Amino acid sequence: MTTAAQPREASEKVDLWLRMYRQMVAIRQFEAQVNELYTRALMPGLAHLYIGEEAVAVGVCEALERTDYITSTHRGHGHCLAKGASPDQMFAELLGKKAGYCKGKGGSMHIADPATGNLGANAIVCGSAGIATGAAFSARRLGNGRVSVCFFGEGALGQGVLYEVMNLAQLFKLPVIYVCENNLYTEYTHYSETTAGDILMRATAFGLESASVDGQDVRAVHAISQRLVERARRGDGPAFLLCDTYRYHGHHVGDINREYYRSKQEEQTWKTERDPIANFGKWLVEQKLADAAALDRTQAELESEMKKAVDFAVAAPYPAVEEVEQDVYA
Amino acid sequence: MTTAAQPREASEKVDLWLRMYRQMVAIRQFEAQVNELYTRALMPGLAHLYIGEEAVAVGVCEALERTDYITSTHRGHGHCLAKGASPDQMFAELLGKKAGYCKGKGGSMHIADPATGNLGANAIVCGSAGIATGAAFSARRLGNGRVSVCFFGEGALGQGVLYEVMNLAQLFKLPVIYVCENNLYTEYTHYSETTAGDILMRATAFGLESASVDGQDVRAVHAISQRLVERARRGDGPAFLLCDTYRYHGHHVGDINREYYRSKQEEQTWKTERDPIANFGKWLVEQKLADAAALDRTQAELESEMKKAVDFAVAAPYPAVEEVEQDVYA
Amino acid sequence: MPETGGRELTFAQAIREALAEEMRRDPTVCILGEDVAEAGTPFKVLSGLLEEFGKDRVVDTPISEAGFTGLAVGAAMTGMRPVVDIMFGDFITLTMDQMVNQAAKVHYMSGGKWKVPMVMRTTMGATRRSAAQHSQSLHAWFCHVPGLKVVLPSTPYDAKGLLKSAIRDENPVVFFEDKMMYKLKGPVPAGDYTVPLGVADVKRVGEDITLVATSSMVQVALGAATLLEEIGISAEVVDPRTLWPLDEKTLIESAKKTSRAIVLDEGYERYGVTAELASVIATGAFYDLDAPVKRMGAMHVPIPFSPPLEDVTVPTEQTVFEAARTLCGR
Amino acid sequence: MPETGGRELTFAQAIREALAEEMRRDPTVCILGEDVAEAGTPFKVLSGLLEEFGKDRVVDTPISEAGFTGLAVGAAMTGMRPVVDIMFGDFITLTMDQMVNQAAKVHYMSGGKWKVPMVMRTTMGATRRSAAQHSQSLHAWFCHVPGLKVVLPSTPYDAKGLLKSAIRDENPVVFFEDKMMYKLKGPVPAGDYTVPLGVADVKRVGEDITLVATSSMVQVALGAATLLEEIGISAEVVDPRTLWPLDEKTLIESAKKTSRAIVLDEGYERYGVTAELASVIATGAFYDLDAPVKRMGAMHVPIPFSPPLEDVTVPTEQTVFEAARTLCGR
Ligand SMILES: Cc1ncc(C[n+]2csc(CCOP(=O)(O)OP(=O)(O)O)c2C)c(N)n1
Ligand SMILES: Cc1ncc(C[n+]2csc(CCOP(=O)(O)OP(=O)(O)O)c2C)c(N)n1
Ligand SMILES: [Mg+2]
Ligand SMILES: [Mg+2]
Repeated sequence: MTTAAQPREASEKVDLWLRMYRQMVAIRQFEAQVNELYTRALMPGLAHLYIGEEAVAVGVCEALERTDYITSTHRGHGHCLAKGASPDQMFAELLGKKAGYCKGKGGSMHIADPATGNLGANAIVCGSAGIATGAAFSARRLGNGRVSVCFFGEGALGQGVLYEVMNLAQLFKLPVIYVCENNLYTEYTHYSETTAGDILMRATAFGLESASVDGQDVRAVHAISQRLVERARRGDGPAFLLCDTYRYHGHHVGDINREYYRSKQEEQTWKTERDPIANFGKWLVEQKLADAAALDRTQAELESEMKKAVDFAVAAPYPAVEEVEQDVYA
Repeated sequence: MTTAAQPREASEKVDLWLRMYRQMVAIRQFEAQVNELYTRALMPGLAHLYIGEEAVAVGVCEALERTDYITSTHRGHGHCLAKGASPDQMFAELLGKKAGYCKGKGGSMHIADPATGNLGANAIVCGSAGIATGAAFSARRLGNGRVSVCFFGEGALGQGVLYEVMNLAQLFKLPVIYVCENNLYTEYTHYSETTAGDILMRATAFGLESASVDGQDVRAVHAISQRLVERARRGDGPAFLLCDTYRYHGHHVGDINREYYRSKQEEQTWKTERDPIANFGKWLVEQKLADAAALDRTQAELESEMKKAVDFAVAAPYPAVEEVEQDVYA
Repeated sequence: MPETGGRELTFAQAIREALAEEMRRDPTVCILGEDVAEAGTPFKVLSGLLEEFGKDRVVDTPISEAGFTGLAVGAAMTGMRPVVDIMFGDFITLTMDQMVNQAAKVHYMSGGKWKVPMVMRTTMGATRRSAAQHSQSLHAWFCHVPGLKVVLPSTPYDAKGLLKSAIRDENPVVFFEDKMMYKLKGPVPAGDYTVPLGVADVKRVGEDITLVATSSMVQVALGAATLLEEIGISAEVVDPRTLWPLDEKTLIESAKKTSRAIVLDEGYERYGVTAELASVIATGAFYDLDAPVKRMGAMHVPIPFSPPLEDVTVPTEQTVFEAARTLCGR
Repeated sequence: MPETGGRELTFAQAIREALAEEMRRDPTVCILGEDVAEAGTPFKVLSGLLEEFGKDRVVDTPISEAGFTGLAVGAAMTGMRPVVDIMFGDFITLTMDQMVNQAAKVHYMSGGKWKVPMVMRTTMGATRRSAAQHSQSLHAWFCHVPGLKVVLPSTPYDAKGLLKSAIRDENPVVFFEDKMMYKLKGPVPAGDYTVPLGVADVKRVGEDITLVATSSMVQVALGAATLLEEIGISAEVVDPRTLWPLDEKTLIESAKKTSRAIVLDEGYERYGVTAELASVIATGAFYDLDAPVKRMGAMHVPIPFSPPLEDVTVPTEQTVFEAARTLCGR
């Protein structure tokens, strides 16, 4: 495992760190509102919350340029926000409103945004591995220096296409980074029951540069991501990054009784001992890079910002029924 | 790489070795006749010859019981024969005749034979990886002690489903052995252009026992196969065996001008220095386990046996046209 | 339908009961799929089966639809009767090679020597706010493929009886369950009974117009029939129950009697099930039809997330009522 | 068709010329597939393109149909115009998720923000003695999917013009080439021209019966028309050229004029293209038809290997002639 940046770098990086802290809080507050919308029966369908995993999306995306590409998953709100999406258009999309990123046609699992290089979330497990690899193919052919990041849960390790595209990426030396978010569960099954052998070796076997990192430590995620992104941008080829993390909520907002597949105790331990925001905040305070009150203010600010975004989305109109037949063909 | 059995074992194993020699010659003579049928324009469609690779099929299949399962490929005649198929029914199938293994419905790429545990050749690259794994699943659930072998060319390493089923096999500890016949080419492309990283590690990463062997040395192939088969039968789980080998002919019988993808020089080297039959014969003679004249007789015998089988098939009738609608549903 | 003495089950319970009874009857029946064991699938259709039959027969798999479907093909060939669970019908995209090039063809290609007694259970149906990758009804693809049978039950009674027939069938059968019907209640006998494949059922007798409907569209048709009755139009509702084999006779007879027909199916209307059924009726009842056969399927658009848009993509009681009224010239 | 001054090309040469001209015109057009580079595909359709455009634009891939199709989706979204080559149409089974859940839906799910200008070229057609896994014509599946366009050229002229339109289209287009037509010669202009998608072509004008035919069935229909002429039946041959978008009007007008129609397509007849076309005509020409629309497709059997069996599975000039004669009451 890669360790986080050393304290002496702290002062140089303080802007970055405060921004990363803010982004993580934004994601958490966003997701809290999503849960709220579900509970208030205001949201159509379901949603998969990213709470607990914020350090991964933020650590990786802060190592990217705005023009770099990402692909995301069913648990994708965090990736979208970390890449720069704005909460009001996201909430509007979650509610199926015309003002949403996809004019209401995509919903929670399909947020896409060319302006921030977001090629789209995907509701097929591993469904975007090809797309992310293809974006890297374009980047290389067009020589535009962009890098592509493919986020996926460890459940995607079960899909053969992942190995097909890793092979392609390595053969063509494509600037793509496969970021595996191992949150221990694929829906309601512990990953150890569905994952034989050694995860990192599955990438190494195809010649990819691979690394694992504590996905609850945003500084560590950022540091290793930066290295892999630079490497990819230089033309040194694809990489695989395994992030150990945890989702605090259920598989989706409706997955409330979870004890048949994981214990409350386990959930508690992750929340209290390894929370990426709390621990990072504590460290920032210890290093005297931020004071506790300022961090609290950040939380409050973002909470109210998210509430405003929700209000916007709730008030926004649905698309007109005629729009159903638009956008099928370009 | 595993080395062949030591000379002192020779006398104990002489029956096995002479049988293996005979089987390799049978395959080569069979394929020579297939080529002849093509040249004489007697064969419908194409066929992929196994000449040069005989030691793999024979070394592996001699380590199996008749009730054990195999799945085969488009280049499958060798596997079928090594598992015990009879040449006359095979030729009949190749000519689309009613007397063929599949009543003429399958042809060269689909020979199947329950009597010898042959689950069928397959014209989809990697198409039988699931089937072979499933047969091992049955063997384990039904407790019948059988083992399943999945033959495939190194081109199948490109197919994601291979990794899916290796994962499943390891999770369920299934008695299946994946035998990769690396003959260097997938159709008209050298495997190094399409295969990143390390082949064996691709299996090891999923927890499989893996080994590589000189596929031109039938004793070596047999020895390692026996070990892996025993292991699987014991319940110790799946394995992956990489065999280095070479096809002497084109990708299929019609692939005559090959110099744009491989040199005559390369072909010559494999044929003269690494021929599995010649080298094994030489060794048998050196070890005084057979005399050269006897080996020559074997060749002559099998040549005439194959010619008879061809005559049978050529004379055999086609299925009646009404049969076209039979066997769609059981 | 036999008397059930008032016993009612939901559609999901009927499925579970069929599976449980078949697993008790035949030890080779087993279930394979994602989250089928402890979780009993996300729809809870399989709850309790793990407890009764254990992990060897209710098998959680990795997210490897192609891999475990392929495994099931091989297992079915060698003595098991696997029932694979594909959580959302949208994911059959990943299994097409295993189902179409392998399962459907093994019997024929082997000249009738091997058979593949397996069932794939999967879901269909929109209006669950699940967006474009979790709402499709893609059964038309499998109907197109010789060697497969395709079943679409519309009531709890049929679901239980048809699933038993599917499991006992010697061929690969695909069984589509509309997830919006899982909570639908209806009479279901406690003991063993089967509904044969290939026999349509007249769900409501009528004189003026025939509504041929599949799966949940049968419920929609019945609702429309009630509305039509109020304006004096007597509608007959015919449910083919299995799309292959197809009971053409019953469909045609009904259309001949009423002289008007609408075909209803939740798959995309273009090049889908409605085309086949309409064409069969247009040909078979050519001289009796007073109007063209009307087709009603899903709109030719990916299913949108936004509720007001999604709701107009599939036929409803009201739209069917309107169409029938127009067809009857009222 | 414009004057070509006697210039003739084969179907394969016309395809190659379209690709070469488009690659010269637009540097973002590239080709991806198995053995497309040095080998120019097993059918030699692409010979010479590597030499002109180099390895960066004519890219050999591993045997990873899902992987490289997925890569093409992502590349198309980000500035390239990839043309993927799927050697045999039977292998589209492996690409269904990438094509249907990804390529076809990206534009719609993103509310029109991303688009996927890619082409999949693949083959169709039986009677090549290639057996069940290398002989299918599975285009009906793609026709069923909103978001895709489907093209089936029947002459070298159309092949060149339609392929250019497909490459310039902003949507995913699937282009099916009957491999039995590659050597068919016909007039082809030297310079740039396009044939628009969605416009049917009347290949032969007639009065008594309409033969709607696709791909190589157009040649069969033209042959049958010649035979019919000898017995005094004047047949009109209509080629839709693209199955989606579909030029319903031209089909219906022709059937109205002749009052009798046969639809011919080499895919499986059941639940296939003939059902849609027949249903469109039966509805559109309802009041003008003197007989039911007759459908002729491939038999509902996996394609058998044995030549006499294979030959009866698909429509021929003779069977079309007989059917037309019967339909005309002679
Ligand atoms: C191909 C496919 N199979 C199954 C599913 C159903 N499904 C949705 S999420 C999920 C679990 C994914 O687990 P993981 O990849 O670890 O992501 P996480 O939810 O833990 O973030 C499953 C099985 C799907 N969406 N796509
Ligand atoms: C899924 C699939 N893709 C492509 C093909 C076409 N094809 C047939 S054989 C072959 C090469 C196979 O190479 P390899 O697996 O190394 O076997 P070998 O021919 O060398 O024995 C290809 C690409 C196929 N049959 N199936
Ligand atoms: Mg997970
Ligand atoms: Mg090879």
